[in-house]
Amino acid sequence: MKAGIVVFPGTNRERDMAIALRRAAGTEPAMLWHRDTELPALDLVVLPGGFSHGDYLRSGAMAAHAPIMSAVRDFAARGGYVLGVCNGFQILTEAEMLPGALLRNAGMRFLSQDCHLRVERDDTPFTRGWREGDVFRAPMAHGDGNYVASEEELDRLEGEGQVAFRYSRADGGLADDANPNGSARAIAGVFSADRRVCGLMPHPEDLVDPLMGGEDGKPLFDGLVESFR
Amino acid sequence: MTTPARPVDGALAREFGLSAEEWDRVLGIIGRTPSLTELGIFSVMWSEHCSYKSSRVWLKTLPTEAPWVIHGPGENAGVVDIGEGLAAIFKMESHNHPSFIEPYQGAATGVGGILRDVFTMGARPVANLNALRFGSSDNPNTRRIVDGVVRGVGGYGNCVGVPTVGGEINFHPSYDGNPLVNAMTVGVARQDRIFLSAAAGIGNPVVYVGSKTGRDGIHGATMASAEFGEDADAKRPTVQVGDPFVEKLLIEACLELMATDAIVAIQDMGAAGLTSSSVEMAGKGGVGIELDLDSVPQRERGMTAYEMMLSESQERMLIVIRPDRTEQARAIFDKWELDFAVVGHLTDTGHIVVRHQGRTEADIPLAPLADQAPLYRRPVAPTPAPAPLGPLTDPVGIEGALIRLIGCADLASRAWVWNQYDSTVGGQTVRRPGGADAAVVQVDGTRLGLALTTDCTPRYVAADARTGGAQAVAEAWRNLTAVGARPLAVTDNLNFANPEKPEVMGQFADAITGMGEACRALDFPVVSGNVSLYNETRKPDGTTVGILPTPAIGGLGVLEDASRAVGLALRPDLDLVLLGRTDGALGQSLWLREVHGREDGPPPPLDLAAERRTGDFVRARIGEGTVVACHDVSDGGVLVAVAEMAMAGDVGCRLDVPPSGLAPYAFWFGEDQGRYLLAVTDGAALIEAARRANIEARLLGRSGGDGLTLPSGATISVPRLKTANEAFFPALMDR
Amino acid sequence: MTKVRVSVMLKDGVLDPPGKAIGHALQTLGFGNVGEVRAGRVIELELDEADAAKAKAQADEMARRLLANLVIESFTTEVLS
Amino acid sequence: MTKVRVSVMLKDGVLDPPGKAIGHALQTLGFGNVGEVRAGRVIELELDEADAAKAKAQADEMARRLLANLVIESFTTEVLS
Ligand SMILES: Nc1ncnc2c1ncn2[C@@H]1O[C@H](COP(=O)(O)OP(=O)(O)O)[C@@H](O)[C@H]1O
Ligand SMILES: [Mg+2]
Repeated sequence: MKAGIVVFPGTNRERDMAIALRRAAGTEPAMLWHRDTELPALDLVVLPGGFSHGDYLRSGAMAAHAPIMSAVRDFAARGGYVLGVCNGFQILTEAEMLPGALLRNAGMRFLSQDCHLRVERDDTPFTRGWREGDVFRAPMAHGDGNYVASEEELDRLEGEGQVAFRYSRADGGLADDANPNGSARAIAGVFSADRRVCGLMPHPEDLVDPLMGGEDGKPLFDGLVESFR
Repeated sequence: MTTPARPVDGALAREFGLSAEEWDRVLGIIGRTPSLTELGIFSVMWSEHCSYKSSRVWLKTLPTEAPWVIHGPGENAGVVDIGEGLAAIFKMESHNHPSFIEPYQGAATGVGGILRDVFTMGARPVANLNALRFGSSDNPNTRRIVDGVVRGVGGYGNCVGVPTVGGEINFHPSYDGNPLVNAMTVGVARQDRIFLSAAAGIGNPVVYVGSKTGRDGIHGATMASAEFGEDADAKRPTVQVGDPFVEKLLIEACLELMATDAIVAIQDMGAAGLTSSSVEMAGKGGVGIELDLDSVPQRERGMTAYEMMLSESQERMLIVIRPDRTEQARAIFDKWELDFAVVGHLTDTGHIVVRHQGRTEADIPLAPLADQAPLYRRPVAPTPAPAPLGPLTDPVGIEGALIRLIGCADLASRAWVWNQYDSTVGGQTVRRPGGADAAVVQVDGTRLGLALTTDCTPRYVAADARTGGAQAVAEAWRNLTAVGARPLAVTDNLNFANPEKPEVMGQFADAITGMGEACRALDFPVVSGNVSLYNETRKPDGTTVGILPTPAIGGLGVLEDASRAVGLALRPDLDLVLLGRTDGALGQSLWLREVHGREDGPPPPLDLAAERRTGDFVRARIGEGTVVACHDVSDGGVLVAVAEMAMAGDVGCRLDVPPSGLAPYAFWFGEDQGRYLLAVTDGAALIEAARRANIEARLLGRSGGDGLTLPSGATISVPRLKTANEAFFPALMDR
Repeated sequence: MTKVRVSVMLKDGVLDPPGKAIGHALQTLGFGNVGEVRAGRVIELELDEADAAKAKAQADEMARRLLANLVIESFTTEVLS
Repeated sequence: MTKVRVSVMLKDGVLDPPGKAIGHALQTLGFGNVGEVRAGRVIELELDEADAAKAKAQADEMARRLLANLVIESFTTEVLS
């Protein structure tokens, strides 16, 4: 799998992402700069976490207009796969490559803790490393992860299978106390309509090594590598 | 030159914080009446903060050397050898007063400042810690300050992407009007790529990079408001606001530049920004420096030389660069969209010369500015020895006391705090907050682990500063040991009240004496640090209250293999063994405070030889791989430590050894030092080995089930413990 | 030089966590007669454009392109001077 | 019921990182004539108070006590309806 990681000013989880991709793929991902206007030949583009442009206006808003984003959009339109994690997810919604928006956490505080995610479908390159209904642990670290969309939009997303992950209890059950940031319908991650673009708030890339507390996040990367074999 | 509304004279100098004698010295050095800018330069360079005039004589007594120390105090941060050609670079610094005035920005800029001290030496910052002291949890103001400080620490660290992995928090009324915010940063660099601040190369350009200069925090403490004529209001000192986004860019740009051979010397602009950085760089290099302020990137219009020299705008660095590399360097800063300006050059005059709009605003010889800086041996009064405790009773029982203790302000779970700190960014965090006695981060690309902790028990220091100072060092050493790390060195942050009071100076001197003794006994030298004095509050009736003396210790240790680090989480079916001697020391204990409402008695004594012996033994057992979990015994005593292990692992424990020869409360809650709890499969073997090493050891119990069973047979379930432990912060903060 | 202010608010019906938190805090402080609270952003811009109408049109364009996220937010612009 | 708007801006001279970043982003997007940009917050409150002057006075009090951080920010209040 040939993966590229986009670095915006203020991106700070590009190294974490590179570690996870390298572990899974055995090859070094390419680092891409936000001002680039063309992409090299790639299977996957990743927008990692951080605070692009300080997240000062709205998280991801300024990065969504970066020169590289036209290339990323074209790449997805031509059949490429795009993953956005945390700030990357925010950027993808701001760029309207994914539906919805991410508001301040309901509790108004930055949250850095482990959460459980339930896999909503397993027939995509992003989720094929799991079975539908599987639950895995992932660290989350964000202040703006509260997923919103209109009720009609949410109904449509659910109807068309665009929900990728939900916050759940360890046993897969949904509950308010297992939805740390107040996201609508406990949505933690979504797909684009063609399921080539996926975004999620928590950080599977930070849980790919037993030394760091587990390998719960590894199936995401292993599944992607499988898809491009 | 700028004409102030008032002449520069002794009276103005006094307002700038210079004594009459210091003012005379200024006149002697300059040989004429100084300009306002010159007065400003002298006053900040000779301030307590920059000159360490009250503390230097005592700081010099601390041990600072060991074979593994690469740079001790004197550089921007301490540097130690961690193996594999790598160095850990670390330091702690306070931002106490700003955090009282504006908790969010005060704490945030504190984090920003200490990060710069570390990456200015060529290190990529890999971890942050924060040692916080707040006023009483009953004080309505405390909540606002906790909220702002925690948001500020997180807001800055999370954005720059450096994980915040540890720290400590105390509450005490002495901090009501003067919270302490001590931030520590640890970075990693290659030993052959460490950057220092001594300027060299006559004619070399001096480059300013980072954010623009504004009127932030100019001489806040000393500048009277009306001195500057018409638009005084616009020029009043303003609170410094941090921009962690720019800091992140600055880190990346500096590290990119540091991979080239362009840099001759580099220094962050900390307190008194342009003044202290230029004076120190030139002074250390024994050269002169000339600055042209017209080239300084400015955020505001009409800034004077005085304002630019004293501005404390954040996220700025000063670099002496090779002239043939200037354009290469500029390209790097352009890429990161940061200001880059040549603002001066080095000279052979030995003077700092500041020019602005065609005028010479300052011309000061650097050698006397440094050599004749004031140095005081202030009078000291010893702290009176605390009276012994006398007989005690046990009014609430063991179970009642345990529940009370683990729910109290100083022992309650800090999860509410660390859950606001990104502790995993970087992908190297092996032990997060709450998981072990010290945080552990792996050094990227190696198997090495860095173990990190901050410690101080201010109530011990207040009762007996020498013991308390030693205890803080010993506890840090013990926390590193308890994860299996080899303790290497210390950074400190000495927070005290007014040094002009002999009893405060006595605390200071004694604490340093104790710290020095412990550092020597434990081979744990001090490689960097910071002093914060005058931490006191004036009350409405005119009297002042000083803070508890708080010499915060930041400890760093190394593990050759990070996967060998042990945490404190108990697992089922293990023997729990207590190492170290228990005499039931209850003076200054939390049990005494929480159960009897008393804060008196002597603090627990320290036996540094036993400390070392026990710690070395524990580290060796962890290195062998026979220890499943380990926790040092500190605040609250043995039973609190057992409860913490149980809560971390969601596993109970049956404690079946009745304490021998001591009242049960003294055994369970005494705060005797130098003790560890180890969870192992074969307790008998461990106890035998300990005895051979001349270390007291006893089997305390066996883990399993879901509750703590006391020798009396009473059982407290782990969920009940957790409920009691986790209530404090949400109840205080989320009302 | 014209100064323009762009105010950006969440659309009606979109949950507003900051607004809710502020309303709650005001109640706690004893301001009992506070009803709904909505929180938003203001951006004040100096534009190098003498004509007020043109400046406003430019600000509208900036709001549409960057300052507001029209999926969840609406904006108003006003010329200040 | 009176609707009030409280606008909170950083005081002059206080560094405004969001304003700076937004200005920069607008420039990059091609809005070349953008000068200084300052970013602030607006809070719109419904007050159970019929008298406009009283409502404004209450909003001022709320701003002083909670909505603005007077160490670095200043505020204005206006009655909307
Ligand atoms: N301000 C803080 N920030 C991050 N972690 C903290 C903070 N305060 C305490 N902690 C963490 O909470 C745990 C318990 O702290 P403490 O009671 O001081 O431990 P010990 O007594 O073993 O030194 C440690 O993991 C520590 O790093
Ligand atoms: Mg501690």
